[in-house]
Amino acid sequence: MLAGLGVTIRAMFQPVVTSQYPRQLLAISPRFRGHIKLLADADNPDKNGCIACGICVRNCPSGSIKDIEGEKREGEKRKTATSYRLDFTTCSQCGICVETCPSNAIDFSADYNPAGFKREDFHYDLVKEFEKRKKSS
Amino acid sequence: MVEKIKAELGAALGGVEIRETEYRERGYHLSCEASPGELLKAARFFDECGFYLAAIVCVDYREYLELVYIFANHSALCKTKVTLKLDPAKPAAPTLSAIFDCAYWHEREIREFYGVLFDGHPNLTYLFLHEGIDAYPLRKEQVLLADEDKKALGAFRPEEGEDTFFVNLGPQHPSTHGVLRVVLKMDGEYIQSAEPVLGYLHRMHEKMAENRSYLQFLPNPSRMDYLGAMSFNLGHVTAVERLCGIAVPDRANCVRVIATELNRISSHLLWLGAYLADLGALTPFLFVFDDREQINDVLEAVTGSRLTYCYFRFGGLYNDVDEAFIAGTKAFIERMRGRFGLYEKLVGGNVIFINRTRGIGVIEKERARKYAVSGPVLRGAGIAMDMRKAEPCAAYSEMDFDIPVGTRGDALDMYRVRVREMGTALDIIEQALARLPDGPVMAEKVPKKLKPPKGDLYHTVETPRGELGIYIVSDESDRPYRMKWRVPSFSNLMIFPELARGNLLADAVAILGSLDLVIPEIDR
Amino acid sequence: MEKIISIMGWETVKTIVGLVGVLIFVVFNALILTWAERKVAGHMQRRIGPKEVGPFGLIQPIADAIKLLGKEILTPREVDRPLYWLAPVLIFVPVLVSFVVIPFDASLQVRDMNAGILVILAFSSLSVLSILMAGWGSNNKYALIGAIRSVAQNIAYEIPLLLALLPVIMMANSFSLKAIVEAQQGLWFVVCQPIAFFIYFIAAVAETNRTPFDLPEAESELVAGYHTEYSGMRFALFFLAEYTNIFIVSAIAVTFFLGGYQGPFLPGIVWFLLKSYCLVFVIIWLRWTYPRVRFDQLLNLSWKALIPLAFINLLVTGGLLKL
Amino acid sequence: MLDLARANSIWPMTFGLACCAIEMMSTAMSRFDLDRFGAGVFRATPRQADLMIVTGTVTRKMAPVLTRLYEQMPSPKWVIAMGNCAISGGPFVFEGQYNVIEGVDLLVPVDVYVPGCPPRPEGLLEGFLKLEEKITGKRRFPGPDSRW
Repeated sequence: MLAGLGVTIRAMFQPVVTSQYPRQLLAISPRFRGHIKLLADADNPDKNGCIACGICVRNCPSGSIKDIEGEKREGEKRKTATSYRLDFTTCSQCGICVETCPSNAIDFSADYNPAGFKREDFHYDLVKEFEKRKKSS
Repeated sequence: MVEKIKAELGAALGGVEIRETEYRERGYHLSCEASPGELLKAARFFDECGFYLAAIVCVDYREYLELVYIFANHSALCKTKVTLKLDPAKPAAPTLSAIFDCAYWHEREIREFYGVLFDGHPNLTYLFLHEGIDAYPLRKEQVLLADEDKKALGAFRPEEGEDTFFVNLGPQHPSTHGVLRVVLKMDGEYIQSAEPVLGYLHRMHEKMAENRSYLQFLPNPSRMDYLGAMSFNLGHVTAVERLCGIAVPDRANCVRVIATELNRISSHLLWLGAYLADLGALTPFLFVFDDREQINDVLEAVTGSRLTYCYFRFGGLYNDVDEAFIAGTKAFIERMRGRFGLYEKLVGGNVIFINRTRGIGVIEKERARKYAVSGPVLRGAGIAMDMRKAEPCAAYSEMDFDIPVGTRGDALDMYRVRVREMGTALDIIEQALARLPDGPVMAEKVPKKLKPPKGDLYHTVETPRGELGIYIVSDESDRPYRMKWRVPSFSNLMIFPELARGNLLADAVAILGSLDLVIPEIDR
Repeated sequence: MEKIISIMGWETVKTIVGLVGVLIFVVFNALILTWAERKVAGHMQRRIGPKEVGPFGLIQPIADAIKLLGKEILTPREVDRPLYWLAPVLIFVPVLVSFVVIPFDASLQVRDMNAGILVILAFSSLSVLSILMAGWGSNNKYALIGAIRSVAQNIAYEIPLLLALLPVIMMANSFSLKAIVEAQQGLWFVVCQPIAFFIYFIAAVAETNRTPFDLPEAESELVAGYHTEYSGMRFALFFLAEYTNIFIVSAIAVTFFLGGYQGPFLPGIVWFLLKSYCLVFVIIWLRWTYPRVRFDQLLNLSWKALIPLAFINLLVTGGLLKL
Repeated sequence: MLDLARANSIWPMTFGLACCAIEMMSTAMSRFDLDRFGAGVFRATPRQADLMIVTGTVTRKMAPVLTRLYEQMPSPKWVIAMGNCAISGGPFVFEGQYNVIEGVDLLVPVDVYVPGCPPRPEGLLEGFLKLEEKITGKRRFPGPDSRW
């Protein structure tokens, strides 16, 4: 009986283990699986690496990836995506798309704390987001 | 054992052909096809031999429905599959609920999902589903429910007597850890009868499995049992690997063991905290979460997720572990060993806790067998049965550990068994870390599209809650023809009404907690 | 001012001023205690507790109170209205009356009655009534079970509570709380009556429905017990009463066993509050350490252990005093 | 003033449905400590709660219960849809599905959406801050760092 009281009183004088989000942020593991993002092409960092093959669309368990369109620019062998829509609200973050991507164009983002006021906030167009990131960096 | 059962079963049934099957491919040793009368005979025979009814599966082959009964034994590895063919237009079968208590529940499930009528079953009413569903969900072709079927299924209505009243424990109730509803018929504070109502989180996993390729089903098992996500993940991948004959590299096998055991500890820890919260002590809940966060840190660094890991892939792992993982795991083992003393002081040695749990919800060995309970509940009842020993997958066969068992089968024993199991899990992790070989973590030749050969498989693994059985029927396509999940929580829940009867409301909460139920797993 | 005094008499004015003071103190005390409880609980669980609302989260209880005031006043459809409305008000009366007779300091006491402790005990039994009204009036099974549990529990623990206080009354030869404090000039009664103190403390925790005896509101069994159907301000009243009760039982314990306002150097009121809040801390500490006992065990503890023990203690005390 | 008090004293209801409930618990536990924002008082009864966190898949069998609980809460009340299942049915939406509600916003009005499967506790905390932002109209804490 008394031993239990001892445990709690000792705990009271031990330092807290709380990490105070949003004032303190935990280190997010580099392998953290958030929603996906498009990576730049290995040869040309200006464009995204997606070749609009649609393998991820077929493999996605919950049909979260939609409307992939691509165009073939002049002098290039393969298509480049112009539209890549991800409905993050049905995603289960399993990583099958990342694994099966033949051009290694998809990776997880470290966006660990999304929250919003609308469902539609989480329907991303990854190509647009890629362009935005390119501009800001 | 197998030879003996084959001969005796043959004699008991008289003239039915009993085939020996390749255990490594099929997961059972004997199989036979029976008529309704022979099925009853077989069930009685297995009952007398001390077998338990592991699962009843219904498979819709379009031309006929097939009921698959898996009988297994606690003491020796000998599994038998008995099948019964039914007419799809008017499926009917004899009930086994008088012989094996667990059949009562499995048959109710099959009644709802396939429309099979079980002659002599006392209560074929809605268990998972509800009036809003018009067709039998798991039939391959749409079969609508007739009006009289709906009426019969909806026949369960609680009626209050003069001195009794009903209390709904759930579906939104703090002690049910989710959305289990138990209708308690109360006489004052004493429980006269308890009737679980399930399906508040029925997410159609088995239906989804038939609609998806093996690969696409990967995220689902972790969502069935989110506390033992690794074990379910492990069960799924090892079952499919066994079906396809994929050999997994040693390193992957070892890591699988480490990850699964870490997850087991985290699951038991959460049980401990939630159980104490049920009993009214909140502080241990926060202490265990502190430990859990350490496990989460270690696992997240390698899997990328905190809860629904989805880490194992067919043929290996999602990605390799690094030195940081090994160091983190070692640090965690060190820390956890020191924490047991603290829990013992705070919980195990507390008079109030002991008084609340000793002699409560006692499960005898015989009753445990009839209800086919498994996992820590079974071991708490004193039967040393662990699928990690009985049917080892991954690298469990190379691990040396003992199986903690209880003596009285009450809630206190369940607590002790689980705490000691955390200790053995630490031992296993240490051994696995010590012999972690170098090498690849992914088998080399895993086809992009898995198309297992025709046939079926009953594969079991030990999850934190007990025996998980996966019954897969493959028709050579890239999707399973049928994938049945025999989940441990469902079996463990079945025994609850009997344990609760005649006890106080407070005890019912203590008993329900000691069974360690995860509701999405029951509802699937 | 003098006119008012002359019309109403000095005693009446003093009582009214005292009552207002008590009301303020009750609210203030509840605010402090909720904050302290959350903070203490937080640190026992190695987290911070309220922090972002005001410095050290000190504004937190005020925010809670304002929020509860601003909630919709909701009366469920099937309740027994008079009972449902009256219960939270009624639970407050005994709490206020109890404060009237507690001596905070040698001179700081609203009224020194010569039957002070009897007043407190008589009125504190009334709170059972309001809990029963709340449970019955809510027309909710959980609430009803909670109320019935509460009645059985309070009746069972009132007896050892009283029996534990009796030896002290015998030793002090008075029912007046002030006289009892004065009688402890040299030696605190806890030294010569440790068993009585122990019994009193357990019974007091049970009387206030705190863990490990919080069966009437056992969250995992009865959702929230007798106040399941209450929301907003009415719930706040129950909450307020609960925390005030904690303070009262601690204050009585201090008065009876720990020398009341007496102590060296510091003024009496400081000593009194210090001792009381120490006991409150112990009650909070118990709550965040122990699980809940079962109903039959709870009653067994009272009838089979505490009451006989208290009786023996009473007899021994009586015998020794006679000698 | 009232809004400020409300925003800083959001008492959630213990309403765990599925996987996300564990992460909701994690949020309330020592590591993340929801109580810092005054939101750690989990009430078991809807009558005393201000916020319903829908943590997990809502099935058709559960839907009437959920709406009833929502109606039992006294206003002002808020709803956070936590996790993809609560937002849209998540991974359990497929052709021919017969039991999952495709988004809890079809049943009750939702104030804040926290996507993820399951979301990290930081996500839920961010949801709380967003809710505070919605109630008071301004953000009191350092903004979320987006790490695309």
